[in-house]
Amino acid sequence: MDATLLEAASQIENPLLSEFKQKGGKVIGYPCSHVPEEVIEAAGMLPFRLRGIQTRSTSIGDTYFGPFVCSCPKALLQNAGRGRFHFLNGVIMVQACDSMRRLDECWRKAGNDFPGIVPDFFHYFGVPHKVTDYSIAWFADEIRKLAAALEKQFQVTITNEDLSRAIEETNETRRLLLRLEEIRRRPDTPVTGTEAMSLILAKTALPKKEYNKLLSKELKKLEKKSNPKNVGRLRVVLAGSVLDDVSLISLIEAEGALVVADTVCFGARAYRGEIPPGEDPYVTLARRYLNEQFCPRMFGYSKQRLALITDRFEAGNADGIIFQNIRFCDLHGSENGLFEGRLDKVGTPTMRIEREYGTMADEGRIRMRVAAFLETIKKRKNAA
Amino acid sequence: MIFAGCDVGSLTSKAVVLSGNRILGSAVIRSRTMPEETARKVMDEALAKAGLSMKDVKGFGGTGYGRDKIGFVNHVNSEIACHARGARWLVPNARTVIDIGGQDCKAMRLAEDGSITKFLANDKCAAGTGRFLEVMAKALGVPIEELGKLSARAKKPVCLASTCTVWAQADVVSYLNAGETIEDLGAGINNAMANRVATLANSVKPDRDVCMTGGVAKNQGVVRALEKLLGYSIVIPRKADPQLAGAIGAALLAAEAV
Amino acid sequence: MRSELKEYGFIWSVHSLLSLGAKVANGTPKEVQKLLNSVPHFRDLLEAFLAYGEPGRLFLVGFARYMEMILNAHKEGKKLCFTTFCQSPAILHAMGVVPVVLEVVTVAGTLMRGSAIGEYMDVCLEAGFTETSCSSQRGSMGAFLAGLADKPDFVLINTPGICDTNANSFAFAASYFDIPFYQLNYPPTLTEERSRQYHRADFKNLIAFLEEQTGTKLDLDRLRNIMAEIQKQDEIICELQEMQRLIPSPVPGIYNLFIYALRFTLGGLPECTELLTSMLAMAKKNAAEGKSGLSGGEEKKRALFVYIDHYAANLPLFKFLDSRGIAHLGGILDRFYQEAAFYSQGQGYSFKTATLDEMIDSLAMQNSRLPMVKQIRGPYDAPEMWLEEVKNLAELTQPDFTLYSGTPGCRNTWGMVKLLVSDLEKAGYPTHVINSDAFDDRVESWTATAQRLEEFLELRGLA
Amino acid sequence: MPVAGIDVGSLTAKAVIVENGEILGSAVVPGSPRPGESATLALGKALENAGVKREAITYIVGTGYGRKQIGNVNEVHSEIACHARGAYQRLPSVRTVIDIGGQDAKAARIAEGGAVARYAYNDKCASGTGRFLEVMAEALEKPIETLGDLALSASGSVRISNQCVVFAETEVISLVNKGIELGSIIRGLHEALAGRVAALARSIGVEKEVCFTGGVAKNKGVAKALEDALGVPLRFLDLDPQITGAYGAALLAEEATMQKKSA
Ligand SMILES: Nc1ncnc2c1ncn2[C@@H]1O[C@H](COP(=O)(O)OP(=O)(O)O)[C@@H](O)[C@H]1O
Ligand SMILES: Nc1ncnc2c1ncn2[C@@H]1O[C@H](COP(=O)(O)OP(=O)(O)O)[C@@H](O)[C@H]1O
Ligand code: SF4
Ligand code: SF4
Ligand code: SF4
Repeated sequence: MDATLLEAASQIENPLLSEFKQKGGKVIGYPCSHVPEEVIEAAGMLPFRLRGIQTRSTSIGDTYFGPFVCSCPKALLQNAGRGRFHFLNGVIMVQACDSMRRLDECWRKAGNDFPGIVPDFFHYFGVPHKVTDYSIAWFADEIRKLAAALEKQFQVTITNEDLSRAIEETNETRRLLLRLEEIRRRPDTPVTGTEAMSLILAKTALPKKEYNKLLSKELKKLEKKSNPKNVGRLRVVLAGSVLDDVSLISLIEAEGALVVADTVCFGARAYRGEIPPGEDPYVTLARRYLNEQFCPRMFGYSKQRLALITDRFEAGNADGIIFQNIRFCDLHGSENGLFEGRLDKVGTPTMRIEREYGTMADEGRIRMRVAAFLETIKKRKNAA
Repeated sequence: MIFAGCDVGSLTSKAVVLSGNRILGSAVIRSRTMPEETARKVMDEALAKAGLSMKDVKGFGGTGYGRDKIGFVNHVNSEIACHARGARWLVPNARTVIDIGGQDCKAMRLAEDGSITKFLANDKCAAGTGRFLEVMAKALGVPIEELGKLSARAKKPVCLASTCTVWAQADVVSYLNAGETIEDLGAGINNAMANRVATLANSVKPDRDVCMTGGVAKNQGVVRALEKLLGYSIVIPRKADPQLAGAIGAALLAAEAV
Repeated sequence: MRSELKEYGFIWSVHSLLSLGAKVANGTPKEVQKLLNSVPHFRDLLEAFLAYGEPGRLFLVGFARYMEMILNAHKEGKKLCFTTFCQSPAILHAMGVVPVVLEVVTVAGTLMRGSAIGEYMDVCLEAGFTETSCSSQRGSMGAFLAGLADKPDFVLINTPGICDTNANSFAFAASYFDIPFYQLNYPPTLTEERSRQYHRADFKNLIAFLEEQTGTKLDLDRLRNIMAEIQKQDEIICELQEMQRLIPSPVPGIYNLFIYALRFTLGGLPECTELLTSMLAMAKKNAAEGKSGLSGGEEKKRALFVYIDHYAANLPLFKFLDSRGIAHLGGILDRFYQEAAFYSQGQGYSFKTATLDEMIDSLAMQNSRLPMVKQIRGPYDAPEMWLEEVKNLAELTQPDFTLYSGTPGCRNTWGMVKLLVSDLEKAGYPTHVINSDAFDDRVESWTATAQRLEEFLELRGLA
Repeated sequence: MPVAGIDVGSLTAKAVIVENGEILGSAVVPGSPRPGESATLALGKALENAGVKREAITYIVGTGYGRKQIGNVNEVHSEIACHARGAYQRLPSVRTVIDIGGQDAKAARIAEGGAVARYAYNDKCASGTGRFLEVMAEALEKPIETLGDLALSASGSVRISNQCVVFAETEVISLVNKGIELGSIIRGLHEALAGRVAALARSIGVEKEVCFTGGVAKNKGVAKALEDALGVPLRFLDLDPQITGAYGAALLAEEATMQKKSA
């Protein structure tokens, strides 16, 4: 697989990003799939999805966050505190879930103890929890405010043409990643879930143009290839809390299964829902970023989410679904529980694990559970 | 034909030597950091009890942490598979198995043929583990074997913080300081444990017979409290020490593989 | 869950205990003693309430009445609505819907049923709901999931509400029961015009939703009457809270629990007005005699709560403070931001009831200012949010120290409580974070909590 | 006239005999479910070690978890007050005291004059405590005393992700079984613990001088990791850090007798 993509997927910083910086480009960080990255693109800047990888502890995070809080935002703050986000020119804080939105305050306060970690541009971005005409109108307005703030801070102008161009570019990315999903669905798919996740992750740290180029090259290759060894291999779908590195997927695949699809943040959430051209780009953006109700922080849409998961399950003709949530993530945790119950009733094999955020967190325990689950579904498959 | 199984558990390691349906010898020792070494030690003990030596054994089954590191083992299976198999041997018509070990607590639902249809393990705070009981027993100054008996003698069990082992221990200390009796505290501890296990058990929608394996099955206090919470009786293996379930399963699977 | 528990209806049992308590309060001292002996667990609690004479009794009566409403709703052909405490019941009462305020019902359950509530919480876990979620919903929700109370007909909440976990548990209940779900939603700012429009539009939708669910049209006069009643109640509450500023404060600490419990359940109904009136009378009497609301009479210190102040699991905290001569000044959870309230600083609401639009506007304004809806929607240090509000309250009520008490389930407050504490310390208010769970005594035993509190008072020279 | 301080902790009981601020003798004994007994035991040993008779002791101050249970003490104070007092006596420039004991970790900021300004306990999770290392020492079959050096001499260190003591133990066991070098696992454990405690200390604001007390302060590995995590040098008292609390208690006892005299 392409080295640049792999590096972008596994490292916080990557050569293309550094190059972009050297050429005087500006990088804006954001923590949540509800942020319309197109706006940043349109401003000629690089949208960078904040990640908690490469942390060894959450000591800095724990200084400001209380206990009982998801370790994902803590890991993000850890990286910020350690200066690993030094290349950021700005950050957009999102009222995503409560753990994530408190990153705003905690990061700012950490700035007093760790000078220089708070970029000048530090923007709080609101996201409604429901989809109605007036919430879309409000959100469109919130996006306009974001654009205005960027224009003011960086002395740029964002025209509707810029936006439409950025939207088209991101749509292209979405189309490409959907092709990847198609490839993963093939019984003799040449690509493992681990590789696929890497390809998807790379998107969050690369300039779109380059990314689209590299990705379509990869896809052309993959579409020609096939891997008979994967025929008949157990196939699982991964759902639940945010996942920004491949370790969990590779653990599952090391136990013999193939992860053929997901609905996690960073994963499928990042490329669903192409944006149709037309009317006011702010409104179309608002509609897209509210309407993709993947995340349980959009309350009252669990039916849609379950439908999405089962759709992935069937389309990928998978044998089971693995639900995972980060400890203290009630949003995904309780919905996982709900769905597990529902799917049990219709006989879809599921498993639920709770984990700490982070690379290879708690390998032993999780491997034991995954192995047990795969054993049970293998028995079923053979019986059938 | 003679088969042996060993289960290198997180806390203890167990070995059994089986001839058909008879246990010739068995052993339970504390796990050491070197699984290979531990496995040998416990297996040698079991063989010694059976008056046999390695060469008399047709096949060795192994399971547990570091199972693939054990040289002499020639049939490796996952803990779940072994515990389920062992439980079925101990309690032939078991449909639900609750296994409480040192480091986790598992609940499994089995189909007629003994294959696992649903499996859950405790992911939350460590209150639902045997370790929890050990830490508490230590705080109370009673041997782990005695902890279970306390429940029977308790007058009014205390309600204990059931979320965290170590904080529950802090609570135990302050209760002791507040002059609560060892019995009432012991009962409180067993109940807290039972509460956690009950929710886990209920989440797999248990069918009869429900049987319990793992070391904690030897804790009467927990078992009784659990029965009260679940509202039906739990079968405790008589055929052999419930702590051996994993090892027995390993031996049987080895035998069946041949 | 123990099989005994499965045999009695949850609401039924709480209701019977409450009405028993109310009867006890009516009886002669001798009868009281006899009955008290027959209900041991309940004893301390009744004593705690009855220590406050008439208001205590009226509280039990009112609370029993509320449980009765839930108990009989379906018999009387009324709809049951799961809702949250940061949601004004006015509109529901106006539509003849009975609100099941999960948090308040949990409080009632914890008070009346003690450890049972913990087992209901475990039912949620079995249903797949995370046990790390806020216990204030899990307690009573578990009883409903277990089928120990009538199934609700629909769910109405408002996000951000107290926090995601709050909204999330209601969303879970709705999906679990497969019943309709409506959320009022709030943007992260309060007083911007576009926020006002949002509130308005959202509330209009809500009425349409309720009319659909109940199959009845909103009766304007009925709504008007209820709003008039609420106005009365608001005036009394303002006066009571104004009195908490007096040194010594003539308002007994437990009144905060009373206000909280009835404001969200019977707000707009006469029972609530009656109780508030008698509370006000009692407080005025104390004030006239220059007495504090403490049973010991003398006020040594004053404590302000920066979060939950109506703990139920650790009800002994009321006693703890009272016995040490520490006045309980309430906290942000019972501040409603009426225009007339001493802390409102122009952010308050007032009722206009001439036209429907005026009423909707007023209710939307009120709702968007309810505890935690107002101050937790945005960054804690943003204008009009948590920090500003607590500091403002502290300046006005002059506490010697402040206390955080919450539930581990509240990401929202645990996400920044450390920052808030530092700011309050800088502002000169010693602040203690209570680690226990206000609704689940299994998280930290009261003995442990009390030890930490004593230590705090000793070390910070507040003993 | 000699006075005594007794600190009945969660895992150990300590006693110190003091006269005019100087330590005449001290003792550390393992705790027992009956705090009263371990207190008496510790006191007896300390008296023996000081060569002082019980009758000679004019005043006793108790502290620690079991303080309420110690028989015939004249008054009790919280551990934090005692650790602060003890540290301040030996090191007047101290502004922050970090005490890691068996059951919990505490950080306290000290004002001019030795009064406690602010303090905090470890979060409601045991991973920041001495017990954490003890459990791990058991699992790894290494004496607790040796952990520190093993950590210091390790070539690398692995990340221990799970904060839960019991689950961290599982994690450690599976790491061992994966054949990871013991040293780097132990180093990882020390860093995990130090990380938690550093977070705790920072949350109340760390001011120099920073003094490290409590039994865990004997563990040089933790000290090193903590210094790295906090980025400030740690100061140690010229006495067994484990007895700091008892020592402070004794000093408070002496003050009390002074006041009695002057009154
Ligand atoms: N004789 C006994 N009586 C009561 N409980 C026991 C006894 N022996 C072991 N236990 C419990 O069993 C646990 C160990 O169970 P085990 O199944 O061996 O764990 P693992 O398989 O994970 O090593 C101990 O933590 C202890 O709580
Ligand atoms: N010689 C030693 N080397 C390293 N650590 C030690 C040593 N002695 C004690 N400890 C640590 O100190 C802890 C007990 O400290 P202590 O202050 O006595 O706790 P407490 O006051 O709560 O009883 C033990 O958990 C252990 O981790
Ligand atoms: S999980 Fe949801 S709220 Fe959290 S980052 Fe992803 S999309 Fe945003
Ligand atoms: S995992 Fe859950 S709690 Fe954590 S940031 Fe995402 S939504 Fe929030
Ligand atoms: S609270 Fe206790 S049991 Fe829970 S994770 Fe922390 S140490 Fe483990």
